[in-house]
Amino acid sequence: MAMEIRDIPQTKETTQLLTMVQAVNDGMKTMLELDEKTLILGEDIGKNGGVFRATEGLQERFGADRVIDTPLSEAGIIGTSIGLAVNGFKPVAEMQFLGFIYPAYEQIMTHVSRIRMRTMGHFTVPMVIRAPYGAGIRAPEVHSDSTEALFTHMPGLKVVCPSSPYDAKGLLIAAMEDPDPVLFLETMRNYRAKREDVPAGKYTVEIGKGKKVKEGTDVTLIAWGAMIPVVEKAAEQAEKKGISCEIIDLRTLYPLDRDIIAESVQKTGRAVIVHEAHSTGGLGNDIVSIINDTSFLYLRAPIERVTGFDVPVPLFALEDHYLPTPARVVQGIEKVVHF
Amino acid sequence: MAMEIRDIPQTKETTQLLTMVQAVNDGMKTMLELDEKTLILGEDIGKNGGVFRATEGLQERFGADRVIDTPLSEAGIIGTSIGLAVNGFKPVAEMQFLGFIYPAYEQIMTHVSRIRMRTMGHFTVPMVIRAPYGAGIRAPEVHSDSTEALFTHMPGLKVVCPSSPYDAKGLLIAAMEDPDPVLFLETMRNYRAKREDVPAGKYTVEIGKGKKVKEGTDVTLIAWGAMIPVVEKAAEQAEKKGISCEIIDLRTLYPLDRDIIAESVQKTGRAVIVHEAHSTGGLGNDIVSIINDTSFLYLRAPIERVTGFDVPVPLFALEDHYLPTPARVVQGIEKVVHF
Amino acid sequence: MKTQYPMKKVIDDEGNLIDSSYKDKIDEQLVRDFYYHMTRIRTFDRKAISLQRQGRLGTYAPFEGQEASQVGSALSLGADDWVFPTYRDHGATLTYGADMIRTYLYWNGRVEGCVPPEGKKIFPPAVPIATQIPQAAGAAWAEKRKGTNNAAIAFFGDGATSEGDFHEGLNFASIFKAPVVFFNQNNGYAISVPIEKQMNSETIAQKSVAYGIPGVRIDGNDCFAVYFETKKAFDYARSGNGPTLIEAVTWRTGAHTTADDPSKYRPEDQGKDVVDPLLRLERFMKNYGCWDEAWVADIQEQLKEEVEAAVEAMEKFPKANVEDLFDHVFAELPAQLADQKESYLAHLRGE
Amino acid sequence: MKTQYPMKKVIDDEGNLIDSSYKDKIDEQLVRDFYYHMTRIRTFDRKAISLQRQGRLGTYAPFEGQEASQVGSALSLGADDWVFPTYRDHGATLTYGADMIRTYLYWNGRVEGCVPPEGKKIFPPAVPIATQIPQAAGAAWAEKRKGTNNAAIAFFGDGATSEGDFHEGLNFASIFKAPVVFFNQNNGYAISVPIEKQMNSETIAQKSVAYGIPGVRIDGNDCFAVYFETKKAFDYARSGNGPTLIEAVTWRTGAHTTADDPSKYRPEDQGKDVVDPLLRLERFMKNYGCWDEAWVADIQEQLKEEVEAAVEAMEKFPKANVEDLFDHVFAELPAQLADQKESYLAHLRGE
Ligand SMILES: Cc1ncc(C[n+]2csc(CCOP(=O)(O)OP(=O)(O)O)c2C)c(N)n1
Ligand SMILES: Cc1ncc(C[n+]2csc(CCOP(=O)(O)OP(=O)(O)O)c2C)c(N)n1
Ligand SMILES: [Mg+2]
Ligand SMILES: [Mg+2]
Repeated sequence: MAMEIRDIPQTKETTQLLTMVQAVNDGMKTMLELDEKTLILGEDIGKNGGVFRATEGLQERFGADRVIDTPLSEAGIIGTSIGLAVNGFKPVAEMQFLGFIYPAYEQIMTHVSRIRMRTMGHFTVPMVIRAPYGAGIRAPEVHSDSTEALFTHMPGLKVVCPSSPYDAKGLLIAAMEDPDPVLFLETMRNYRAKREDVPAGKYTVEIGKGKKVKEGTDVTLIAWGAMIPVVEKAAEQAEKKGISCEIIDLRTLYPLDRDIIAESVQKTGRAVIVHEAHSTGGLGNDIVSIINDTSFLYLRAPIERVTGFDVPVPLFALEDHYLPTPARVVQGIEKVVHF
Repeated sequence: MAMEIRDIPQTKETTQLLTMVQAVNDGMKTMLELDEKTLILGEDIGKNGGVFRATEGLQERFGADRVIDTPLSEAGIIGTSIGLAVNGFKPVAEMQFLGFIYPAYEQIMTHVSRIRMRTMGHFTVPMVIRAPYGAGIRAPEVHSDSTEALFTHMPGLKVVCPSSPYDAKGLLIAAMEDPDPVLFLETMRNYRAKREDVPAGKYTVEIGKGKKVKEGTDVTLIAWGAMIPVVEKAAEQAEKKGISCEIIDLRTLYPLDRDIIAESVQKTGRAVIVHEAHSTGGLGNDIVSIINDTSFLYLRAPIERVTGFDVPVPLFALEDHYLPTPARVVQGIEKVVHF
Repeated sequence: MKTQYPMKKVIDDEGNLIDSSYKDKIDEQLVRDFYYHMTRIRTFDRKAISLQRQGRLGTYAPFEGQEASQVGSALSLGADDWVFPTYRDHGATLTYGADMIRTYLYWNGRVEGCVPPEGKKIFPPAVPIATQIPQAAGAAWAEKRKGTNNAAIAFFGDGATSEGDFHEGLNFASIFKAPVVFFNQNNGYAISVPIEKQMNSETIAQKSVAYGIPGVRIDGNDCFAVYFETKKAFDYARSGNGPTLIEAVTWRTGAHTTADDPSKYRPEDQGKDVVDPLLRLERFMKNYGCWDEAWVADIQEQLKEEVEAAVEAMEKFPKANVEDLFDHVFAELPAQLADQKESYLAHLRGE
Repeated sequence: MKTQYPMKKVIDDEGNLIDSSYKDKIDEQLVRDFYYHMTRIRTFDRKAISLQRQGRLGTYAPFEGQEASQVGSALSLGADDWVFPTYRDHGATLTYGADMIRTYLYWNGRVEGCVPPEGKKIFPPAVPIATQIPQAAGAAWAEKRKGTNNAAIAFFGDGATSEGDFHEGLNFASIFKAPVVFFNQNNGYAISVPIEKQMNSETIAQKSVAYGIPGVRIDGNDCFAVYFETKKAFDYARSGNGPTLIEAVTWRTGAHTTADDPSKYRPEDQGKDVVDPLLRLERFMKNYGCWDEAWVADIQEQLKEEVEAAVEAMEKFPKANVEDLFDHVFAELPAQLADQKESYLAHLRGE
C-alpha cells in the first residue's frame, strides 16, 4: 500500500526545493541525461520552454534534435511519436493543454492503447503524453478541461496525476521508464503553488499506488491532483467541527489503487470523492463502484461525490462556481457524517 | 415513468413489420419528407445505401443534394454539419462505425456540445450523429467499439441507444426534432435480429425515459441496446431457478432516467447492470452512483456489474469471450440474490 | 514553388500606388474607411493590453501589426455574410459590427462576449485551432443550399494550416463549391514556432493546389491588396465557383498573448523592417493628398472616447450570473442538472 | 493542374516498352520476380474469397487488380525497411515477407495474424483510415535519427487523402525530412464513393505541392513504372531529401470487401477498359521473348500448393486462447484486470 520504490539518487546528498513545474522539468532533464533514447516533442517547447516553462532550458541543453518544436498538429505529434516509440525511442509528447488533446484522440484510442495487444507484444509504444489540465487560473476557453475519464476508459493506457513536486518527478520518471504508454496530467493550478524537497537525479514513485496524505477516522476523502489542496482545506475545517478526515491522494487514475480505497473506507465507513470533472461519467463513479464491490457492508452512509457540474467548463468569470470548493466538500463531509 | 409521447401518425391505420435497421431508415425517410431542412450526410450513404443499408433508397428518393455522400473525413463531416446546423439545416451525420468517430472527437467535444452554452443559446446545433456500435458480428478490428461513455461525459450532448425497431424510429425522430445535438447509437448486432410493428409516418419516443421491459421482484437488470436480448435470456434462465427479474431498458444514456432506476431498485433491493463497454469508465459506474445516491437504504446486496473486460475489443476470434453472455449475467444475478 | 505565388501588392512600403490598375477603384471614402477602422481597432487593442496590465482584463491576444489584414478583409464582406474568427480576429469582427463592450467582456471571461449583435452572423472565436474551418465551409454551404448570395469567411493563422481540420475543411469546401473565403493571416509564428518549422512549403497559398482551388498570396499589410483580393474571392464564391485560399503575409508586432514573451524566441531584429500598416496607409494618404490632420485628430479623439466608454460599460456590466453556468447547456435543463443547479444555489444561499 | 502530373508509364497496355530509357534496367530475373509474386498474391487472394464464401474466413478485402502496385512497391523495399499497410495491402506484405498462414489467420479474426516474422518490420494493417501515415513518418524519422540507411513506406488509398492524418503525416515528414515514401493506390473508389466526390483536385500527386515535396503520378498497373519510381523515391529518401508522394493509378477489380456489392454503385462498364496488370506483364513477356510456358505452369502449381498448405495450416492452427484476451494489454497485468481474467477463467471452468 502506497509504497514508493526509489532508485538510488544519482547525487545522493542533494535535494532541491522545487515547485511542481520545476520538478516536472527536472524529471525530463534527468532522463534526457540518462537515456539517449528520450525525446521531448511538442508545440513551443523549445526556445520558448513551453507555455508553462515546463521544458525551460531543455532545448538549450540537449539540442533542438532531442527537444523538438513540432508543428501545431496534435494527431501528427502522437502519430509520429508512435512511430518513434515502436522504433526504439522514448518520446515524451506535450499536449499544450488537455483541452487540446482531442485532435489526437483517434491516434491514442485506436493505436497508442492497442498496439501491444494487437501484436501480442511484438510492437510496443513506451511513450508519455504530458498535459496540463484543470480550471482555476483564469485561462481562456477550452484551456481548463479535466477530462481524465476519457482516458481511463481506454484499456492499454495508464493515467497518472500527481499533486506534489516530489510525486511529480518520481511518477514522471516512472512513466518514462514504463514499458507502456502513460498519460501524465499536471495540475496547472498548482504548478507553482508550493515548493517541496525533491531529490536530485533519478528516483521513481510507483505507478498504480495511492498515498495516504492524512490519517483520520470518521470519513475518507478521496481526490487527486488539483483537488488535493481543496480537500486538505476542507479537512481542516471539518476537524474544527470535530470530524476526523482521512485523505487519500490516488496519484494514479488507471489502474486505480483499489486496496488503499477499500482499506480506508472499511475503517471509516464513509467516503467523499472529490474531482473537478463533470459528475456524470467522472472517475468518481468508478470509485463508488470500487467501494460497492469491496466495502458494501462497511458503509455507514451513501458515498458522496463533490464534483464539477454537468456543464462545459465555463469562461473564467464563472469558473470558481464550476469548481469544487472547500465549502462544498465540507458540506459533503457533513452529509455523510450526519446521515 | 417510461411514458411515450406519440404524435398522431400520418397514416393512422398503417403499421409495418420492420427490423431495427429498416425502422431507422423509415425514421429518416419520414423526416426527409416532412422537413425540407433535414439532410443526411455520411460515407457511402448514397447509392450504396450505407454499409448496413440504413440509408437504402433515400438518395434515390430525395436526391444526392439531400442525401449526401461525403469524403472519408469524419472531422469534416461533423465540422461542416455544425455549420449547416447553425445556419438552419438539420443534419443527420452518419459515422460508419462508432469506432471511426474518434477523428471527429474534437469537433464534438469542443463545439457540438458547447456552442449553445458558449453563445447563451444564440447559436445552436440541432444535429444527430448516428453510429452503429458494438461487437458480436465478426467485424474487422476497431469496428466493434462500444464507447458510449466517452460521450456521456460531455455535457451538451444527448446520447440515445434503442434496442427495438419501434423505439429506434420513435427515438430517431425525437432526436431529429430535438433542439440539441444527439448521438444516436445503433446496435449492429440486432439490426436485423427481430421485426416489430412500427407505425408508418411520424411518432416520437421521449428522449430521457427508460422503459420497463419486464416486471419482476427479486432483482433489477439494467441494460440497453445490444445487451437487452442478452439480459432477457438471462432473466429467462434465472426465472427457471426461481428468481424473478425486472428488466429496465434505459434507451437514453444521457440524460439517464434516474427515476426508473431508483423506483425499480427500491422495489427489488438488488441490481445487476449489464453493458458491453469496458468496466472501468463504463456507464455502469454512473448507474451504481445513481443507486447509491437514491436507494442506499434499500440495497440488500452490493450492485453487480457484468461488462466487457478492461481490454480493447479483440479481433473477432475472441469477441464472444469479450462480450457479456447470458451465463455471465445469470452468475451476476445469483451473486446478488444469494449475497 | 514560391515564384508561382508572388506576393500581390497594391501600394508599397512608402505608400506609393504600384499597381495603377487600381487607380480608379480607390476613392477617398474607402481610404478614410480603412484609416478609421484601423485606427479604431488599434485604439481598442492598445487599451486592452493596458487594461490587462492593470489587472482589469484577463489574458489578451493582441493583433497590432495585422490591422490591414483584418480591416481590409472585414470591409470586403457583405452585410449578411458569416464570420468565423479566431481569438486574434476581433479587429475584423469589430470592423464588421461586433459590439465593443462585449468584445471586452469576452476577454474578461464573460460568456456574454460570445453573443453577436442580432443579425450579425459572427461566430464566437475558435480557440481549438483550425476547428472553425470546416464549420465555415458548412455555414457557407448552407447559404448556397438556400440559394442566397451570402458567403462565409474563415480566419486562421499560419499555425492552423498544420491541423487536420484545415485540410478537411478545404477539401469539403472545394468539393461542394461552398461560397467561403479561407483567409489566412501568416504572421510568421504559431506562438514561438516560426513558419519554417511549421511547414516545408515556401508559401501557404500553394496549399490550394491540393484542393484544386485558387490560392493567392498577398501583402497583408497593404489594406488595398487585402480588400480587393478578398472582394475578388467573394465575387468568385458568390458566382458559384467555390472557395479561395488567401495568404495574407503580415506581422504580429507584439506578443502572442499578454502571457507571452516573444523576446524568448524571436531574433531581436526580426520584423524591424516591417512598415506598420497604419503608417503605410498614412504615407499613401499623404502621397495622394487625402491626409487631413483635422479629420485624423477628430477621429482619434472620437475613438478614444468610444473605447473609454466601452471600457466603462464593460466594467459596469452586471456581474456574471451563476445561473448562466447551468441554463444554456441544453434547451431544457435535464432533471439531474436541474438538481445540481438547485442544490448549488441553495449552497450559495448558505443552506 | 492535371497536365503538370502526367501519368508515368514504362510499358503500355499491349505490353510494349514505351520508355526506352528503361531497357537496360529490366532483366529477366526482375520480370520473373514480378510475374511470380503477382501470380502468388493473386492465388492467395482468390483463395481467400472462396474461403470466405464457404464460411471458412471472415469478411475479406480483396486486392485483385492492384497486384502491380503492391508487388512493384514491395520489391523496391530494402531488407530492413518499415512497412505500414492497410487492410488491402497484404499483397504487398506477403511479397515483402509476411507469413502466409498468419495473413489468413488475420482474416479469420486471429490476433496472431498481426504479428510479423521476426526481423520483418511490418506493422499490422491500419484499419482506421490514414492513421498509419504519421506513424510511418515517425518510424522513418527514427531510422534517420539512428543514422541507418533504412526507410519506411506507408500504403494508403485515395479515400485516405481526405483524412486529417494524411495531411498531418505528410507535413511532419516534409519538415523533418523523414525517409518515407507515401505510396497511394488510387483505385478510384473509397468503398462506393468515386474519386470526384472525394476531392476537387484532378490528381492525388498534386497534393505534394502543399508540403513542398515531390509528387509523382504513375500507372499503378504497370509493375515497371511502380517498381522504378518507388525505388527512385527510396533513393531520394535515403539520401536525406525526405518524403515523396506517389500516386499509383489502379483499379480494384472486385468488391471493396466480401460484404460489399459494387454493382450498387459502379457503372457496369466502368473499368472494362482496364487491362489486368498480370495480363499486361504476360504480354510484355511474350513481346520480349521471356515467356516460358513451362515455368509459368510450374510456378502456378507450386503456388497453388503453397496456398493450399497455408490454408490447411491456418485451419489446423491452435484454437484462439482466451488468455490472450487479457495478457497483452499491458506489459504486466494490473490487479483489477488480473481479477477479471481470473474470475472469467473460473466462470469458463464452470465455477
Ligand atoms: C488544437 C489546439 N492546439 C494548441 C492550441 C494552443 N495555441 C493557441 S494559439 C496557438 C498558435 C496559433 O498560431 P497561428 O495559427 O499562426 O495563429 P496566431 O496565434 O499566430 O494568430 C497555439 C499553439 C490551441 N489553441 N488549439
Ligand atoms: C476513420 C475511418 N473511417 C471510416 C472507415 C470505414 N472504411 C473502411 S475502408 C473505407 C474506404 C477506404 O477507401 P480508400 O482509402 O480509397 O482505400 P481502398 O479501400 O480503396 O483500398 C472506409 C470508408 C475506416 N476504416 N476508418
Ligand atoms: Mg501565426
Ligand atoms: Mg480507394
